[in-house]
Amino acid sequence: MAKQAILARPGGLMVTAGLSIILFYVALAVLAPILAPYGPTEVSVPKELAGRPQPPSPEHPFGTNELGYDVLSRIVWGSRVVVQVVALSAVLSMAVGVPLGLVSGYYGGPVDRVLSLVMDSVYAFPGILLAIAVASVLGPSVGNAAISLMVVYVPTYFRMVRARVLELKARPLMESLWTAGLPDHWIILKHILPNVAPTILVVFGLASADAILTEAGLSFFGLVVVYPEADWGLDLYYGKNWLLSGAWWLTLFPGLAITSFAAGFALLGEGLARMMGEERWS
Amino acid sequence: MGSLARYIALRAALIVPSVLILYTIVFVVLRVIPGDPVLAVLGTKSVPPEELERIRERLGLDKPLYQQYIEYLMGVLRLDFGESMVYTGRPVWNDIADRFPATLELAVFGFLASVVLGLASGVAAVKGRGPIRALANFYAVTGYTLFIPWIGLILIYVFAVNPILPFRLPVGGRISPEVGLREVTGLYIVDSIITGNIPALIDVLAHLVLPSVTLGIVLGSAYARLVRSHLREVLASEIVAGYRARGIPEILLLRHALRNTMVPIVTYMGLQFAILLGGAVLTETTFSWPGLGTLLLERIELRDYTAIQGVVIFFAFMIGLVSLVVDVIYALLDPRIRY
Amino acid sequence: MVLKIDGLIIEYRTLRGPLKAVDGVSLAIGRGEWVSVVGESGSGKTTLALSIPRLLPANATIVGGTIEIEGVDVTRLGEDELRRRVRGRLVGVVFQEPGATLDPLRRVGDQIAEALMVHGLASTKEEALRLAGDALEKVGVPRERVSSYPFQLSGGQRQRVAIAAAIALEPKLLVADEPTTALDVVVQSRIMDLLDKLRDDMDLSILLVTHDIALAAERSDRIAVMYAGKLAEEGPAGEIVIGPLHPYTRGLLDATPDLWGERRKPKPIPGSPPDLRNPPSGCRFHPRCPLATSECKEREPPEVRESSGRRAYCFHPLTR
Amino acid sequence: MHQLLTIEDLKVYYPVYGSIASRILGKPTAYVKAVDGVSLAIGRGEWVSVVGESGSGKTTLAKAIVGLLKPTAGTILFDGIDVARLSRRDWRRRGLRRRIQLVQQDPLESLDPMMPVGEQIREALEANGVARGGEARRKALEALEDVGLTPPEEMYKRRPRQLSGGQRQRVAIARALALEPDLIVADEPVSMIDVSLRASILDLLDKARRRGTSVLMITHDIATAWIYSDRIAVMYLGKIVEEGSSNSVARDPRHPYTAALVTSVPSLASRKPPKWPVEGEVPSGLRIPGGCRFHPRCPLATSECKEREPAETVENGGRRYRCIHPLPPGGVWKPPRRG
Amino acid sequence: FAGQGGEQAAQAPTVVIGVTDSVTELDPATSYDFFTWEVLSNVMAGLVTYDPDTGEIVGDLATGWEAREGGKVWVFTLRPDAKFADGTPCTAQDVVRSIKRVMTIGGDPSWLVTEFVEDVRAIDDYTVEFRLKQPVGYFLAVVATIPYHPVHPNYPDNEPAPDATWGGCGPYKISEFKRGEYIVLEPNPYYYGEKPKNGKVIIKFYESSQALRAALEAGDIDVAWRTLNPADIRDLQDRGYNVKEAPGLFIRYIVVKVDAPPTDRKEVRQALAAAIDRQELADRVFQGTMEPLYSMVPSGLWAHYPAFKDKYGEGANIDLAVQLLRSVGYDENNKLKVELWYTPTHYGDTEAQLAAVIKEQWEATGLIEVTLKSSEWGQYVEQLSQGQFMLSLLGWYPDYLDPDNFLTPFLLSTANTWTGTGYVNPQVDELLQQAMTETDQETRAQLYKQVQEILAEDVPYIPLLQGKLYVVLGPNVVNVEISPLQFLIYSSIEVTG
Ligand SMILES: Nc1ncnc2c1ncn2[C@@H]1O[C@H](COP(=O)(O)OP(=O)(O)OP(=O)(O)O)[C@@H](O)[C@H]1O
Ligand SMILES: Nc1ncnc2c1ncn2[C@@H]1O[C@H](COP(=O)(O)OP(=O)(O)OP(=O)(O)O)[C@@H](O)[C@H]1O
Ligand SMILES: [Mg+2]
Ligand SMILES: [Mg+2]
Repeated sequence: MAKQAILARPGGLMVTAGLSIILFYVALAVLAPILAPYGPTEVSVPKELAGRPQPPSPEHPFGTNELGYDVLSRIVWGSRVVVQVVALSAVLSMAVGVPLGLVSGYYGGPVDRVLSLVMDSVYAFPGILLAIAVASVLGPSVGNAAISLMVVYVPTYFRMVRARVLELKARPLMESLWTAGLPDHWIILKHILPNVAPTILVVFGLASADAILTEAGLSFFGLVVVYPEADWGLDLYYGKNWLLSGAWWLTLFPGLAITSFAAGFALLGEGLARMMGEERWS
Repeated sequence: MGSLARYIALRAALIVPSVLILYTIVFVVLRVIPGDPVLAVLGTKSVPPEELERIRERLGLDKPLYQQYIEYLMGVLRLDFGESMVYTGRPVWNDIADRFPATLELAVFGFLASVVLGLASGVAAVKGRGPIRALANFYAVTGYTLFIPWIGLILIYVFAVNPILPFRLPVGGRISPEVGLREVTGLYIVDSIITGNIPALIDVLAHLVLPSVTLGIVLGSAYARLVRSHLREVLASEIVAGYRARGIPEILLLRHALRNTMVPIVTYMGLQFAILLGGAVLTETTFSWPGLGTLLLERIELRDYTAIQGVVIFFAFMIGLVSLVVDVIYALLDPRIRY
Repeated sequence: MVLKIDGLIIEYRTLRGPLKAVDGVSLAIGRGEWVSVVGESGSGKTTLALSIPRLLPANATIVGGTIEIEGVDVTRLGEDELRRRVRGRLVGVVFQEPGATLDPLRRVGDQIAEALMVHGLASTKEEALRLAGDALEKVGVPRERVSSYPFQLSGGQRQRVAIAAAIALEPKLLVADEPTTALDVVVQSRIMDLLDKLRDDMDLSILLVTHDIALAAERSDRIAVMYAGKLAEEGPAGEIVIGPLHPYTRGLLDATPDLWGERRKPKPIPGSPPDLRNPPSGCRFHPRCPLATSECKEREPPEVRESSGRRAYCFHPLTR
Repeated sequence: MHQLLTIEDLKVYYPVYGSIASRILGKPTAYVKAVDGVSLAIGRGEWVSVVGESGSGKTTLAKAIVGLLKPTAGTILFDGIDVARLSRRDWRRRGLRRRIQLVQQDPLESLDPMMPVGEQIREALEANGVARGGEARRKALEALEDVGLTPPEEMYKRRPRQLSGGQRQRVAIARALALEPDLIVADEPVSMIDVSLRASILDLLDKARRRGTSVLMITHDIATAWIYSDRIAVMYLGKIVEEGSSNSVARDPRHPYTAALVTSVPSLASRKPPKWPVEGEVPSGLRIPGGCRFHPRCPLATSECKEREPAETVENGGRRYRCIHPLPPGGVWKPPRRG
Repeated sequence: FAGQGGEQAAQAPTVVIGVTDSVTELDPATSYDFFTWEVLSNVMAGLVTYDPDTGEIVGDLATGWEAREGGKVWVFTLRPDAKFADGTPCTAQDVVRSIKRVMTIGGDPSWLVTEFVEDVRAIDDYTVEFRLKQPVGYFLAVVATIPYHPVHPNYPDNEPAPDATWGGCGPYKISEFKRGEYIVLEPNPYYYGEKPKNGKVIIKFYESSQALRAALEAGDIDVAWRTLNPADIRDLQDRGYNVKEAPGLFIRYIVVKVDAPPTDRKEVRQALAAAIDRQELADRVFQGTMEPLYSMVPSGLWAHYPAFKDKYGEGANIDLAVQLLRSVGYDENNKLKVELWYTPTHYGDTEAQLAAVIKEQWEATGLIEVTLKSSEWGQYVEQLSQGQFMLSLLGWYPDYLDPDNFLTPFLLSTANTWTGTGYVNPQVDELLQQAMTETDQETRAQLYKQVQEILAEDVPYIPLLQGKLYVVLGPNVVNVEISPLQFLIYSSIEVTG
């Protein structure tokens, strides 16, 4: 019954589809050792075939790459990297962006103005360039990639939260909380935060979709993990070298993984937004 | 209009702090962490160490960081972006001036493609029927999750490697040198038009197709989403109710609604420009497009500090400028805006 | 009769099931007549009013009944015919915040002229603008205002312009859905004066939706009281105010403070309006009615008619 | 009479940023004189209503009294404390928050949609040190019961959306009453409520008043003000133009504006004075007419009214008004004929 | 003059070459990368050059030369008919001015002059005299490098001209340079040598090897030159393209840090060297486009001696590796843990795979555990020179064509600090010094053989592979030649139609 209800609501289908995709990849990441048919760097074809990519076959549904690694397995293992980076970066960006946005928006004043200027400047700058700049000086690792993404997405959370706080502040609700004599910290934690939470959730979905693409961009440029560790963006980067030689499977599957995972978050975010914005006649 | 001029001056002044912020961030990021432009070029050559020191000195890398920070900034104030640290004696400004027209051309056409796609599918997502509507909706929500290098490769495969069309589109570069275009502005479209070089124009446009479509597909979905939600809102608004109650035909009504939809969207386009530039980087790498994005990537690898700083400052400045222009356009669209 | 509604039933599709917002309402308005529909929030007034030019939201369906305007049954017309023959042409509409219906990006003259041109009432832009100027003058706005943008007008002028747009095509019927709810009494009274004047000048019929029974009583010829999607009582304004038949009408009157009446505390109607997804059985007012008997719970109340054309739906009609 | 609240020559101006540039610079281009020299007193246990057209500054006055706006000039003496100069911190420290309570127009907007309504009452009790823990909860339940929200345990857990409009306003009032304030400022407490339910809400305030709480009600609805309040103050463009016992102001006004107001009120009564004519609309607070601010709309205006700001006339019994040509007793029945 | 060139170009067909490289600075005083040198070598003429067929150094601008004072003074006689592309004669003064210019500007490659040359002067219009800081046996090889090439008098004396197109007196002149996009060369009408076989050369710069390949297949370019992916070279070959292969001087190797554990133990280093299977690397990673290399001196260059093959055998010598490792106390429970660093893009897109396969090979011993690490080029070199890498993948392309340039920079203890290996061996230093000043090639070859034997014993570097050069030709191209310096000789390209 509850399930039916969520599907019937506006955006419900999207949220459900998005969550399913996300959970699917998270499950892949967690269960990689069980699910992956081969190790990520296991030469799973006879040595004499290991110099050239082998097309999809029953043993290798997504084919193998030029080193004889199984593409499907690498996608399964690679999900660990994306999932980790995106989860970590989301946590970090929220941990920084949300409190800053709350406080900055609530108190206003010169600190808010300076903070907003900084955040806006960073926000207006192309995220992928910023992430590349930071990641390339930090060096490739999951943690560093997450930090680079954090630099890009903190302003996103900050701006959204701040804007929402300002919106709330303009509402009669805030006046009634002030006249009720509640202390500021209480208002922020018990009233503003819960009211901003849905926005944060929507931003989480949309920013994470974007973050996956930025992560893919970083990993495309080899800034997330060190080959031969499995990683979608990196596999796509190397796989594309074989596209013109006819080995399309090295390009198609990692790209699909990136796009579908990002689409999962996009569906979640957009679905949530629709759910919240259009509850008029629920 | 005096107030508009004042507003423009004010907005222009506001670009300064944001440029400064980005410069500072980049400076800190670059200098705090290891890497050295001199070694990047000469590190694996048998260059004697004293020679390396001499070059560092020439580049001013031996000075204290704060001094380097301030000196560069002072230079920028005089519109001097310094000399490249890896290409001796070449002013960074020349690199920027060389690459910028390419980026601008790609950005403009990518933008046009995205607006056309975005508008069409945004409207289809609201007013379309059945599968068209579903498709447009799906595109609006998930289109921007297409990974640019990936979709670019697919387009290359489909339109250049195994072309499904009777002709094949070029996959890299901006122009075939054979067409002999005389360069005036660096914007090849403009150049080919003002020099009346029709073959060059066709060639340049052909080169632009795949990169701008790639960019357009991805960015268009963001517009589609905006158009969709704002159009729905406008269509549900009193304004449209008013039109409808007067018996205005749907098509006219849609036109008026779209105009009202564009007002909030135009503001968004200023921000979108940054995303456009970002997307342009990936597009540039995919299509060998000699723009600023690839320049930046190259120079990051070589730790060409001055060039990186220069490009970042230039980007920040351009972004500021574009959002200013957008604001002015906004005023043209909306009679209520006063500056 | 300019308007003749008969047995109208309108349903909304909602996530939690269908909702009958208008349930078997019949109502007629003669030429030059002013009828007000009053009732609590959610009683279906807007739904009834907007069904006439068929401007209901997409999730509404006319399940039964007919709506005839000048003999044309609009429930049978297609979108295109509605647009060409009914909306703006036969029926003008003034919404709750009339000023908000103006397109902020276009000059008000252009907006009115556009309607004149698409309906073929003017063949050139100049002519259309001239007629638009006429319409503005009718509502007391200087005709130069055709070239103003809405934001350049004062709030009151915007309201008048919106009314001008509604009557520019010289419709037979003007439907006004709480056009003055958000306004002060002074402004409200002036808008009402304007409507009155238009009625006289153009022989316009008016359907006014309001929740202020005093306003309805002061201005209209007849009042229709709605409760929970049904008509509770309908008849000449004066009679209804002096001696309502339905206990609900009585309740409304008692709940309304009256500055020029007796200084007494108004009496609330106990309880609250029902959820229209599952309305009470029998007479819908019975859970709140002081006179309710078991009969009221079980059966639909009968129509009580008086010679003056007054009717009420009640088992226990009040007597004077 | 011992006054609880005494307002002296209060002024509250809003800065207006006429252009985007002025907003960025933080330099107002003008000021809206929303409250422009208001003096008003409220005694203990007294109910005073402020009526006036939209934009006359009623809400601004209310917000200044409860400390949500810093007055530009003037004093607000609450029980001997000048609250106009207190910081937000001081309001809390001095326990004033508990003693002055605000009830707003839209209960849905003034309650937190995410928090059970009982909790919202309880937190107010705790924050003001009225009660804590289980005691606070018990008091909150009591407060709910007092306003007729039964069963209170059930209502305590509901969120605002799960309540009807009337119930929500009851919650808002319950919260205010639970703190046992000395003064309740109610800004249009029933304008969003259905006519059939208004009386029940107003009765709650009336009950509180009878227990000694003073009530300042802001309203459009002069009929309601007349019935419930002891005194009525009529505001026009930031000034109180007439004030006195509710019966005298509502039924026998001195000021032509009041006359226009009361004669415009729709009424079922058989005997009602003919409408007093007024011209035009309320001018914007930015351009307040010189002299008597009502003169451009006044049917009785003379050239004197244009030039001289009328002084306050005080009649016996505390009735006061600002008019050069006041109506004689019963004058409301004889409106001037406009030529 | 441009008009003249243009008419000529109209006759002979144009050749379009695609590369993934790009021209950085068109000034010999500052440019210091392989591809720009290639273009400059086609635009400028030097005193000496290499004979494409024999690989010997032969005169170009110089008709003859002489080493005096035991190799400390070198005198060159110039040909009288050399002219720049605008007809200005090229004289000894031009040579001197150009070289002094390199020294004054002090750009990246200037050390190639300043390290060796004390002074240079024109004795007369057609005689140049170099006075060196110390005798250099291989000075001719140094003189063949680009910084020694005379430039047109228009070049300013003490500042670089990175975009200048005046050029030198080589077979081509630069008619258009669009940085980052293409460069167009037209024959120098005043060139003294053989006329180019084509009317015009356009070199287009591509961002990636895929784009380069696609351009070739699409017919956008006639010649796909540096650098196609190995995969593409093989695939194009399979598709019937004419692929021209030439031996290359580019070498790949691992730098081993010898002054920190665990690689401070010789046995460990030897074990690592023994476990490598170079043929597998060449086949699996490079599709056979590279060849196994068993010394730092590439095969094909005189003095090459495959010392590692002699010592460790051809394939992976797992037994030896295991034995060595066990001898120093490693076993299955106490594995040797090593870190191998690589830089992902600088050496093309195969680097990661190279590292991955090396890891596989080492781990195949069962006694080694390899962690792969990478950092970007700008950082990589700094970390490298600071000795932060235990094992790191690197490549080398010679500045001048002499075995010295493959040994001294790595093994001479005063010269190899940049590699961060920490390798010091006085005996090697001694041998290298001796070989440097020696002018007799036989003697030098002997000395270098000894050095290479010590290299295989001490293993401060593990040579891996040696490059081959591939030029993939479009259907219309009938001839193309590569110089011993690995430059494409543009004038040799012949196209039909
Ligand atoms: N688009 C809609 N979808 C679903 N239900 C609707 C819709 N519009 C109105 N309703 C419901 O229909 C009923 C009647 O609504 P309607 O707006 O006609 O009432 P009303 O008398 O005009 O009320 P008000 O005085 O608040 O304007 C209400 O219960 C309302 O919730
Ligand atoms: N935040 C603000 N900034 C600028 N002007 C304001 C602001 N709030 C109100 N005003 C202006 O101040 C004047 C008085 O406003 P206020 O809200 O006090 O009036 P009101 O009598 O409460 O009106 P209403 O009956 O519509 O609620 C109006 O002209 C209004 O436009
Ligand atoms: Mg309604
Ligand atoms: Mg107000």
